[in-house]
Amino acid sequence: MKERAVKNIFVKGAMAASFIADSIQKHQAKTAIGGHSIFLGQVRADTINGKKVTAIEYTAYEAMALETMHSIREEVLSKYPLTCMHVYHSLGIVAAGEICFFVFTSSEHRKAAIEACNELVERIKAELPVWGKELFEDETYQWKQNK
Amino acid sequence: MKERAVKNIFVKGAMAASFIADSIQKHQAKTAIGGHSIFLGQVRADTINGKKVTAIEYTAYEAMALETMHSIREEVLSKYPLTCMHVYHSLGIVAAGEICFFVFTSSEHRKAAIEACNELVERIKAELPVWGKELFEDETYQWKQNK
Amino acid sequence: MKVNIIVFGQLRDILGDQLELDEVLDIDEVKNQLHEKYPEMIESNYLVALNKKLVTGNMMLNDNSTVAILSAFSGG
Amino acid sequence: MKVNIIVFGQLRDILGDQLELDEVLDIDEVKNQLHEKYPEMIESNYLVALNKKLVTGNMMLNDNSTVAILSAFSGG
Repeated sequence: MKERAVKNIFVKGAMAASFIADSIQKHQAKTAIGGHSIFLGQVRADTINGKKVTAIEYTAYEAMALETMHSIREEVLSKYPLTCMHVYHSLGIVAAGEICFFVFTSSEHRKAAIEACNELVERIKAELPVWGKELFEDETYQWKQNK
Repeated sequence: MKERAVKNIFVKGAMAASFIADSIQKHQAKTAIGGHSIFLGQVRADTINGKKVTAIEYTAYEAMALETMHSIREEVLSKYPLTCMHVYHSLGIVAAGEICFFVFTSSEHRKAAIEACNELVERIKAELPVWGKELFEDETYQWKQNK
Repeated sequence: MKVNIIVFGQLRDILGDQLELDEVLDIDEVKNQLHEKYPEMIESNYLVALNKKLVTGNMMLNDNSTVAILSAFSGG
Repeated sequence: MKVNIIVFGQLRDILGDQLELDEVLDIDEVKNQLHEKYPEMIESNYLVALNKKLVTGNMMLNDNSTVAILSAFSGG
Protein backbone atom coordinates (compact mmCIF):
# COMPACT_ATOMS: atom_id res chain seq x y z
CA MET A 1 0.00 0.00 0.00
CA LYS A 2 1.43 3.34 -1.04
CA GLU A 3 1.00 6.20 1.41
CA ARG A 4 0.33 9.47 -0.30
CA ALA A 5 1.23 12.76 1.35
CA VAL A 6 -1.55 15.12 2.43
CA LYS A 7 -1.77 17.72 -0.34
CA ASN A 8 -2.78 21.32 0.10
CA ILE A 9 -5.86 22.21 -1.94
CA PHE A 10 -6.32 25.81 -0.80
CA VAL A 11 -5.32 28.82 -2.84
CA LYS A 12 -5.61 32.46 -1.84
CA GLY A 13 -8.34 34.27 -3.72
CA ALA A 14 -9.76 33.44 -7.16
CA MET A 15 -8.28 31.04 -9.71
CA ALA A 16 -7.31 32.64 -13.01
CA ALA A 17 -8.19 30.98 -16.32
CA SER A 18 -4.44 30.82 -16.97
CA PHE A 19 -4.00 28.69 -13.82
CA ILE A 20 -6.51 26.21 -15.26
CA ALA A 21 -4.84 26.35 -18.67
CA ASP A 22 -1.43 25.60 -17.11
CA SER A 23 -2.91 22.62 -15.34
CA ILE A 24 -4.36 21.30 -18.63
CA GLN A 25 -1.11 22.01 -20.47
CA LYS A 26 0.93 19.94 -18.00
CA HIS A 27 -1.11 16.86 -18.86
CA GLN A 28 -0.20 16.87 -22.52
CA ALA A 29 3.00 14.97 -21.70
CA LYS A 30 0.87 12.18 -20.21
CA THR A 31 -0.04 10.36 -23.40
CA ALA A 32 -1.89 7.54 -21.65
CA ILE A 33 -4.73 9.97 -20.92
CA GLY A 34 -7.76 9.86 -23.21
CA GLY A 35 -10.18 12.10 -21.32
CA HIS A 36 -10.21 14.92 -18.80
CA SER A 37 -13.22 16.00 -16.78
CA ILE A 38 -13.20 19.43 -15.19
CA PHE A 39 -15.63 21.12 -12.84
CA LEU A 40 -15.33 24.83 -12.10
CA GLY A 41 -17.32 26.62 -9.43
CA GLN A 42 -17.92 30.29 -10.16
CA VAL A 43 -19.24 32.93 -7.75
CA ARG A 44 -22.73 34.07 -8.74
CA ALA A 45 -23.90 37.66 -8.38
CA ASP A 46 -27.18 36.54 -6.82
CA THR A 47 -29.69 39.14 -5.73
CA ILE A 48 -30.96 38.35 -2.24
CA ASN A 49 -33.68 40.55 -0.75
CA GLY A 50 -32.85 43.22 -3.30
CA LYS A 51 -29.12 43.24 -2.54
CA LYS A 52 -26.51 41.99 -4.96
CA VAL A 53 -23.71 39.60 -3.97
CA THR A 54 -20.40 41.15 -5.01
CA ALA A 55 -18.11 38.42 -3.67
CA ILE A 56 -17.88 35.36 -1.46
CA GLU A 57 -15.36 35.18 1.36
CA TYR A 58 -14.28 31.61 2.02
CA THR A 59 -12.91 30.26 5.29
CA ALA A 60 -12.03 26.69 6.19
CA TYR A 61 -11.02 24.57 9.12
CA GLU A 62 -7.93 23.93 7.05
CA ALA A 63 -6.27 21.16 9.06
CA MET A 64 -9.48 19.14 9.15
CA ALA A 65 -10.38 19.92 5.54
CA LEU A 66 -7.03 18.65 4.29
CA GLU A 67 -7.35 15.42 6.29
CA THR A 68 -10.90 14.90 5.03
CA MET A 69 -9.77 15.66 1.47
CA HIS A 70 -6.95 13.16 1.84
CA SER A 71 -9.44 10.40 2.71
CA ILE A 72 -11.77 11.37 -0.12
CA ARG A 73 -8.83 11.37 -2.52
CA GLU A 74 -7.70 7.90 -1.42
CA GLU A 75 -11.22 6.51 -1.70
CA VAL A 76 -11.85 7.98 -5.14
CA LEU A 77 -8.43 6.82 -6.41
CA SER A 78 -9.14 3.29 -5.22
CA LYS A 79 -12.59 3.30 -6.83
CA TYR A 80 -11.73 4.69 -10.29
CA PRO A 81 -8.74 4.00 -12.58
CA LEU A 82 -7.49 7.59 -12.75
CA THR A 83 -4.25 8.87 -14.21
CA CYS A 84 -4.52 12.20 -12.35
CA MET A 85 -6.68 14.02 -9.83
CA HIS A 86 -6.36 17.68 -8.84
CA VAL A 87 -8.55 19.71 -6.49
CA TYR A 88 -8.26 23.40 -5.65
CA HIS A 89 -10.50 25.56 -3.48
CA SER A 90 -10.19 29.29 -2.89
CA LEU A 91 -9.90 30.87 0.54
CA GLY A 92 -10.50 34.56 1.19
CA ILE A 93 -12.40 36.84 -1.12
CA VAL A 94 -13.50 35.75 -4.60
CA ALA A 95 -15.47 38.30 -6.64
CA ALA A 96 -18.64 37.44 -8.57
CA GLY A 97 -17.71 35.89 -11.93
CA GLU A 98 -14.46 34.46 -10.63
CA ILE A 99 -13.53 30.80 -10.16
CA CYS A 100 -13.46 29.51 -6.56
CA PHE A 101 -13.43 25.72 -7.02
CA PHE A 102 -11.55 23.55 -9.54
CA VAL A 103 -11.75 19.77 -9.79
CA PHE A 104 -9.77 18.04 -12.54
CA THR A 105 -9.63 14.30 -13.21
CA SER A 106 -8.00 12.38 -16.06
CA SER A 107 -8.15 8.77 -17.17
CA GLU A 108 -7.46 6.50 -20.11
CA HIS A 109 -11.16 6.13 -20.93
CA ARG A 110 -13.59 8.94 -20.27
CA LYS A 111 -16.02 7.20 -17.93
CA ALA A 112 -13.66 7.01 -14.95
CA ALA A 113 -12.67 10.67 -15.22
CA ILE A 114 -16.27 11.86 -15.57
CA GLU A 115 -17.66 9.79 -12.72
CA ALA A 116 -14.76 10.53 -10.40
CA CYS A 117 -15.05 14.27 -11.07
CA ASN A 118 -18.77 14.26 -10.26
CA GLU A 119 -18.22 12.23 -7.11
CA LEU A 120 -15.43 14.54 -5.95
CA VAL A 121 -17.56 17.65 -6.46
CA GLU A 122 -20.46 16.19 -4.48
CA ARG A 123 -18.31 14.82 -1.68
CA ILE A 124 -16.22 17.98 -1.31
CA LYS A 125 -19.32 20.16 -1.06
CA ALA A 126 -20.92 17.82 1.48
CA GLU A 127 -17.92 16.81 3.58
CA LEU A 128 -15.27 19.53 3.60
CA PRO A 129 -15.36 22.03 6.47
CA VAL A 130 -15.40 25.12 4.27
CA TRP A 131 -17.72 28.11 4.59
CA GLY A 132 -18.74 30.90 2.26
CA LYS A 133 -19.90 34.32 3.35
CA GLU A 134 -21.82 36.21 0.68
CA LEU A 135 -20.75 39.83 0.71
CA PHE A 136 -23.24 42.43 -0.51
CA GLU A 137 -22.57 45.74 -2.20
CA ASP A 138 -23.63 47.63 0.96
CA GLU A 139 -20.96 45.80 3.05
CA THR A 140 -23.49 43.60 4.84
CA TYR A 141 -23.19 39.83 4.43
CA GLN A 142 -25.04 36.55 4.71
CA TRP A 143 -23.63 33.07 5.23
CA LYS A 144 -23.93 30.96 2.12
CA GLN A 145 -26.12 27.88 2.30
CA ASN A 146 -25.44 24.87 0.11
CA LYS A 147 -28.45 23.10 -1.33
CA MET B 1 -39.75 29.46 -30.67
CA LYS B 2 -36.33 30.93 -31.31
CA GLU B 3 -34.44 29.51 -34.26
CA ARG B 4 -30.74 29.24 -33.58
CA ALA B 5 -28.24 29.30 -36.43
CA VAL B 6 -26.21 26.18 -37.21
CA LYS B 7 -22.84 26.71 -35.53
CA ASN B 8 -19.55 25.38 -36.76
CA ILE B 9 -17.87 23.09 -34.22
CA PHE B 10 -14.85 22.05 -36.26
CA VAL B 11 -11.37 23.46 -35.75
CA LYS B 12 -8.27 22.64 -37.74
CA GLY B 13 -5.81 20.54 -35.74
CA ALA B 14 -5.39 20.38 -31.97
CA MET B 15 -6.87 22.78 -29.42
CA ALA B 16 -4.33 24.64 -27.32
CA ALA B 17 -4.78 25.00 -23.56
CA SER B 18 -4.89 28.76 -24.17
CA PHE B 19 -7.96 28.30 -26.40
CA ILE B 20 -9.70 26.56 -23.50
CA ALA B 21 -8.52 29.26 -21.08
CA ASP B 22 -9.92 32.01 -23.34
CA SER B 23 -13.23 30.21 -23.44
CA ILE B 24 -13.32 30.02 -19.61
CA GLN B 25 -12.21 33.64 -19.31
CA LYS B 26 -15.07 34.87 -21.49
CA HIS B 27 -17.60 33.43 -19.05
CA GLN B 28 -16.44 35.51 -16.11
CA ALA B 29 -18.66 38.37 -17.27
CA LYS B 30 -21.68 36.06 -16.97
CA THR B 31 -22.29 36.35 -13.26
CA ALA B 32 -25.44 34.23 -13.26
CA ILE B 33 -23.24 31.16 -13.77
CA GLY B 34 -22.45 29.04 -10.71
CA GLY B 35 -20.84 26.00 -12.31
CA HIS B 36 -19.00 24.96 -15.45
CA SER B 37 -18.51 21.40 -16.61
CA ILE B 38 -15.80 20.67 -19.14
CA PHE B 39 -14.86 17.50 -20.98
CA LEU B 40 -11.62 17.31 -22.94
CA GLY B 41 -10.72 14.43 -25.23
CA GLN B 42 -6.97 13.88 -25.59
CA VAL B 43 -5.23 11.67 -28.17
CA ARG B 44 -3.67 8.63 -26.50
CA ALA B 45 -0.33 7.16 -27.60
CA ASP B 46 -1.72 3.63 -27.54
CA THR B 47 0.50 0.76 -28.54
CA ILE B 48 -1.34 -1.54 -30.94
CA ASN B 49 0.38 -4.74 -32.10
CA GLY B 50 3.70 -3.29 -30.98
CA LYS B 51 3.27 -0.02 -32.90
CA LYS B 52 2.76 3.31 -31.21
CA VAL B 53 0.03 5.78 -32.21
CA THR B 54 1.68 9.15 -32.88
CA ALA B 55 -1.45 11.05 -33.93
CA ILE B 56 -5.07 10.73 -34.98
CA GLU B 57 -6.29 12.19 -38.26
CA TYR B 58 -9.93 13.23 -38.03
CA THR B 59 -12.32 13.53 -40.94
CA ALA B 60 -16.04 14.32 -40.86
CA TYR B 61 -19.05 14.46 -43.09
CA GLU B 62 -19.12 18.10 -42.09
CA ALA B 63 -22.49 19.19 -43.50
CA MET B 64 -24.26 16.26 -41.86
CA ALA B 65 -22.29 16.54 -38.61
CA LEU B 66 -23.24 20.20 -38.20
CA GLU B 67 -26.93 19.46 -38.80
CA THR B 68 -26.83 16.56 -36.34
CA MET B 69 -25.00 18.73 -33.81
CA HIS B 70 -27.62 21.43 -34.26
CA SER B 71 -30.39 18.99 -33.31
CA ILE B 72 -28.42 17.66 -30.35
CA ARG B 73 -27.78 21.22 -29.17
CA GLU B 74 -31.46 22.14 -29.39
CA GLU B 75 -32.51 19.00 -27.55
CA VAL B 76 -29.96 19.44 -24.76
CA LEU B 77 -30.80 23.14 -24.38
CA SER B 78 -34.49 22.33 -24.05
CA LYS B 79 -33.78 19.59 -21.50
CA TYR B 80 -31.39 21.44 -19.15
CA PRO B 81 -31.40 25.04 -17.89
CA LEU B 82 -28.04 26.03 -19.32
CA THR B 83 -26.50 29.48 -19.52
CA CYS B 84 -23.96 28.40 -22.14
CA MET B 85 -22.97 25.44 -24.27
CA HIS B 86 -19.86 25.16 -26.44
CA VAL B 87 -18.62 22.21 -28.47
CA TYR B 88 -15.43 21.96 -30.52
CA HIS B 89 -14.00 19.00 -32.39
CA SER B 90 -10.70 18.85 -34.25
CA LEU B 91 -10.34 17.91 -37.90
CA GLY B 92 -7.05 16.90 -39.49
CA ILE B 93 -4.04 15.69 -37.57
CA VAL B 94 -3.88 15.85 -33.76
CA ALA B 95 -0.71 14.50 -32.13
CA ALA B 96 -0.72 12.20 -29.09
CA GLY B 97 -1.13 14.27 -25.91
CA GLU B 98 -3.06 17.02 -27.68
CA ILE B 99 -6.71 17.96 -27.19
CA CYS B 100 -9.12 16.95 -29.99
CA PHE B 101 -12.54 17.38 -28.36
CA PHE B 102 -13.84 20.11 -26.03
CA VAL B 103 -17.33 20.26 -24.52
CA PHE B 104 -18.15 23.14 -22.16
CA THR B 105 -21.48 23.73 -20.40
CA SER B 106 -22.42 26.33 -17.78
CA SER B 107 -25.43 26.77 -15.56
CA GLU B 108 -26.64 28.54 -12.45
CA HIS B 109 -26.56 25.34 -10.38
CA ARG B 110 -24.01 22.66 -11.08
CA LYS B 111 -26.28 19.70 -11.81
CA ALA B 112 -27.56 20.98 -15.14
CA ALA B 113 -24.06 21.77 -16.43
CA ILE B 114 -22.66 18.40 -15.32
CA GLU B 115 -25.49 16.30 -16.72
CA ALA B 116 -25.69 18.24 -19.98
CA CYS B 117 -21.93 17.92 -20.49
CA ASN B 118 -22.03 14.16 -19.99
CA GLU B 119 -25.00 13.79 -22.30
CA LEU B 120 -23.34 15.89 -25.00
CA VAL B 121 -20.14 13.83 -24.86
CA GLU B 122 -22.02 10.55 -25.18
CA ARG B 123 -24.34 11.76 -27.93
CA ILE B 124 -21.59 13.40 -29.97
CA LYS B 125 -19.46 10.25 -29.88
CA ALA B 126 -22.42 8.09 -30.84
CA GLU B 127 -24.22 10.27 -33.36
CA LEU B 128 -21.77 12.58 -35.14
CA PRO B 129 -20.36 11.39 -38.48
CA VAL B 130 -16.71 11.87 -37.52
CA TRP B 131 -13.89 9.38 -38.00
CA GLY B 132 -10.44 9.01 -36.53
CA LYS B 133 -7.53 7.33 -38.23
CA GLU B 134 -4.78 6.27 -35.84
CA LEU B 135 -1.43 7.03 -37.43
CA PHE B 136 1.55 4.91 -36.36
CA GLU B 137 5.18 5.88 -36.17
CA ASP B 138 5.99 3.73 -39.24
CA GLU B 139 3.45 5.67 -41.35
CA THR B 140 0.91 2.87 -41.39
CA TYR B 141 -2.54 3.51 -39.90
CA GLN B 142 -5.63 1.89 -38.47
CA TRP B 143 -9.16 3.30 -38.28
CA LYS B 144 -10.10 4.15 -34.73
CA GLN B 145 -12.96 2.24 -33.15
CA ASN B 146 -15.12 3.80 -30.46
CA LYS B 147 -16.15 1.55 -27.61
CA MET C 1 -30.71 6.79 -62.59
CA LYS C 2 -27.06 7.55 -62.00
CA VAL C 3 -26.14 8.26 -58.39
CA ASN C 4 -23.01 9.68 -56.86
CA ILE C 5 -22.07 8.23 -53.53
CA ILE C 6 -19.65 9.69 -50.99
CA VAL C 7 -17.83 7.43 -48.59
CA PHE C 8 -16.48 8.14 -45.09
CA GLY C 9 -14.30 6.33 -42.58
CA GLN C 10 -12.87 2.85 -42.79
CA LEU C 11 -14.84 1.86 -45.89
CA ARG C 12 -12.79 4.39 -47.88
CA ASP C 13 -10.05 1.74 -47.81
CA ILE C 14 -12.34 -0.49 -49.90
CA LEU C 15 -14.65 1.86 -51.83
CA GLY C 16 -12.52 4.97 -52.20
CA ASP C 17 -13.73 8.47 -51.27
CA GLN C 18 -16.57 8.43 -53.77
CA LEU C 19 -18.10 6.31 -56.50
CA GLU C 20 -20.88 6.33 -59.03
CA LEU C 21 -23.59 3.73 -59.50
CA ASP C 22 -25.82 3.30 -62.55
CA GLU C 23 -29.46 2.40 -62.58
CA VAL C 24 -30.34 2.58 -58.95
CA LEU C 25 -33.78 3.76 -57.88
CA ASP C 26 -33.65 3.38 -54.14
CA ILE C 27 -31.31 2.83 -51.21
CA ASP C 28 -31.82 -0.94 -51.19
CA GLU C 29 -30.55 -1.11 -54.76
CA VAL C 30 -27.52 0.96 -53.78
CA LYS C 31 -26.74 -1.47 -50.99
CA ASN C 32 -27.29 -4.52 -53.14
CA GLN C 33 -25.03 -3.26 -55.91
CA LEU C 34 -22.33 -2.33 -53.43
CA HIS C 35 -22.55 -5.66 -51.60
CA GLU C 36 -22.19 -7.47 -54.89
CA LYS C 37 -19.15 -5.42 -55.91
CA TYR C 38 -17.58 -5.23 -52.43
CA PRO C 39 -18.65 -8.29 -50.45
CA GLU C 40 -16.33 -7.21 -47.57
CA MET C 41 -18.88 -4.44 -46.90
CA ILE C 42 -21.58 -6.86 -45.84
CA GLU C 43 -19.82 -7.67 -42.58
CA SER C 44 -19.00 -4.05 -41.92
CA ASN C 45 -21.11 -2.03 -39.56
CA TYR C 46 -21.95 0.89 -41.84
CA LEU C 47 -24.86 3.33 -42.08
CA VAL C 48 -26.36 5.08 -45.07
CA ALA C 49 -27.34 8.75 -45.14
CA LEU C 50 -29.65 10.25 -47.72
CA ASN C 51 -29.45 14.05 -47.93
CA LYS C 52 -27.59 14.16 -44.59
CA LYS C 53 -30.19 12.11 -42.73
CA LEU C 54 -29.63 8.54 -41.61
CA VAL C 55 -31.73 6.06 -43.55
CA THR C 56 -33.55 3.34 -41.71
CA GLY C 57 -35.41 1.04 -44.08
CA ASN C 58 -35.60 1.89 -47.75
CA MET C 59 -35.99 5.28 -49.49
CA MET C 60 -36.51 6.33 -53.12
CA LEU C 61 -33.79 8.37 -54.82
CA ASN C 62 -34.14 11.31 -57.17
CA ASP C 63 -31.78 13.40 -59.27
CA ASN C 64 -30.78 15.59 -56.35
CA SER C 65 -30.15 12.79 -53.88
CA THR C 66 -26.92 12.81 -51.94
CA VAL C 67 -26.11 9.33 -50.74
CA ALA C 68 -23.35 8.75 -48.21
CA ILE C 69 -21.87 5.52 -46.91
CA LEU C 70 -20.81 6.05 -43.30
CA SER C 71 -18.47 3.63 -41.56
CA ALA C 72 -18.97 3.22 -37.80
CA PHE C 73 -18.37 6.65 -36.21
CA SER C 74 -15.22 7.19 -34.17
CA GLY C 75 -15.14 10.85 -33.24
CA GLY C 76 -14.34 12.36 -29.87
CA MET D 1 -11.27 20.39 32.74
CA LYS D 2 -10.91 23.62 30.76
CA VAL D 3 -11.47 23.26 27.02
CA ASN D 4 -10.79 25.62 24.15
CA ILE D 5 -13.30 25.54 21.38
CA ILE D 6 -12.89 26.88 17.87
CA VAL D 7 -15.90 27.98 15.89
CA PHE D 8 -16.45 28.07 12.12
CA GLY D 9 -19.09 29.41 9.77
CA GLN D 10 -22.37 31.07 10.61
CA LEU D 11 -22.19 30.29 14.34
CA ARG D 12 -19.24 32.69 14.57
CA ASP D 13 -21.88 35.42 14.48
CA ILE D 14 -23.19 34.10 17.82
CA LEU D 15 -20.23 32.38 19.51
CA GLY D 16 -17.28 34.32 18.10
CA ASP D 17 -14.23 32.65 16.55
CA GLN D 18 -13.30 30.79 19.71
CA LEU D 19 -14.32 30.38 23.32
CA GLU D 20 -13.33 28.54 26.48
CA LEU D 21 -15.49 26.32 28.64
CA ASP D 22 -14.77 25.24 32.23
CA GLU D 23 -15.45 21.88 33.75
CA VAL D 24 -16.41 19.86 30.74
CA LEU D 25 -15.47 16.18 30.54
CA ASP D 26 -17.10 15.12 27.33
CA ILE D 27 -18.72 16.40 24.14
CA ASP D 28 -22.24 16.17 25.55
CA GLU D 29 -21.28 18.54 28.35
CA VAL D 30 -19.79 20.95 25.80
CA LYS D 31 -23.04 20.93 23.85
CA ASN D 32 -25.19 21.30 26.95
CA GLN D 33 -23.21 24.26 28.24
CA LEU D 34 -23.28 25.94 24.85
CA HIS D 35 -26.99 25.36 24.38
CA GLU D 36 -27.63 26.90 27.79
CA LYS D 37 -25.52 29.95 27.02
CA TYR D 38 -26.57 30.29 23.37
CA PRO D 39 -30.06 28.84 22.95
CA GLU D 40 -30.11 30.01 19.28
CA MET D 41 -27.59 27.22 18.64
CA ILE D 42 -30.09 24.48 19.37
CA GLU D 43 -32.01 25.12 16.17
CA SER D 44 -28.86 25.45 14.13
CA ASN D 45 -27.63 22.55 12.07
CA TYR D 46 -24.07 22.30 13.39
CA LEU D 47 -21.56 19.49 13.75
CA VAL D 48 -18.86 18.92 16.35
CA ALA D 49 -15.33 17.79 15.53
CA LEU D 50 -12.96 16.34 18.09
CA ASN D 51 -9.33 16.37 16.96
CA LYS D 52 -10.39 17.03 13.37
CA LYS D 53 -12.82 14.09 13.23
CA LEU D 54 -16.58 14.47 13.22
CA VAL D 55 -18.18 13.30 16.45
CA THR D 56 -21.27 11.16 16.33
CA GLY D 57 -22.56 10.36 19.78
CA ASN D 58 -20.53 11.28 22.83
CA MET D 59 -16.71 11.27 23.37
CA MET D 60 -14.51 11.89 26.42
CA LEU D 61 -12.18 14.88 26.35
CA ASN D 62 -8.59 15.11 27.58
CA ASP D 63 -6.04 17.88 27.98
CA ASN D 64 -5.01 17.70 24.34
CA SER D 65 -8.49 17.71 22.88
CA THR D 66 -9.27 20.12 20.09
CA VAL D 67 -13.00 20.74 19.91
CA ALA D 68 -14.52 22.55 16.94
CA ILE D 69 -18.06 23.73 16.34
CA LEU D 70 -18.81 23.51 12.63
CA SER D 71 -21.76 25.32 11.11
CA ALA D 72 -23.37 23.67 8.07
CA PHE D 73 -20.69 23.50 5.36
CA SER D 74 -21.00 25.75 2.34
CA GLY D 75 -17.85 25.28 0.30
CA GLY D 76 -17.56 24.82 -3.45
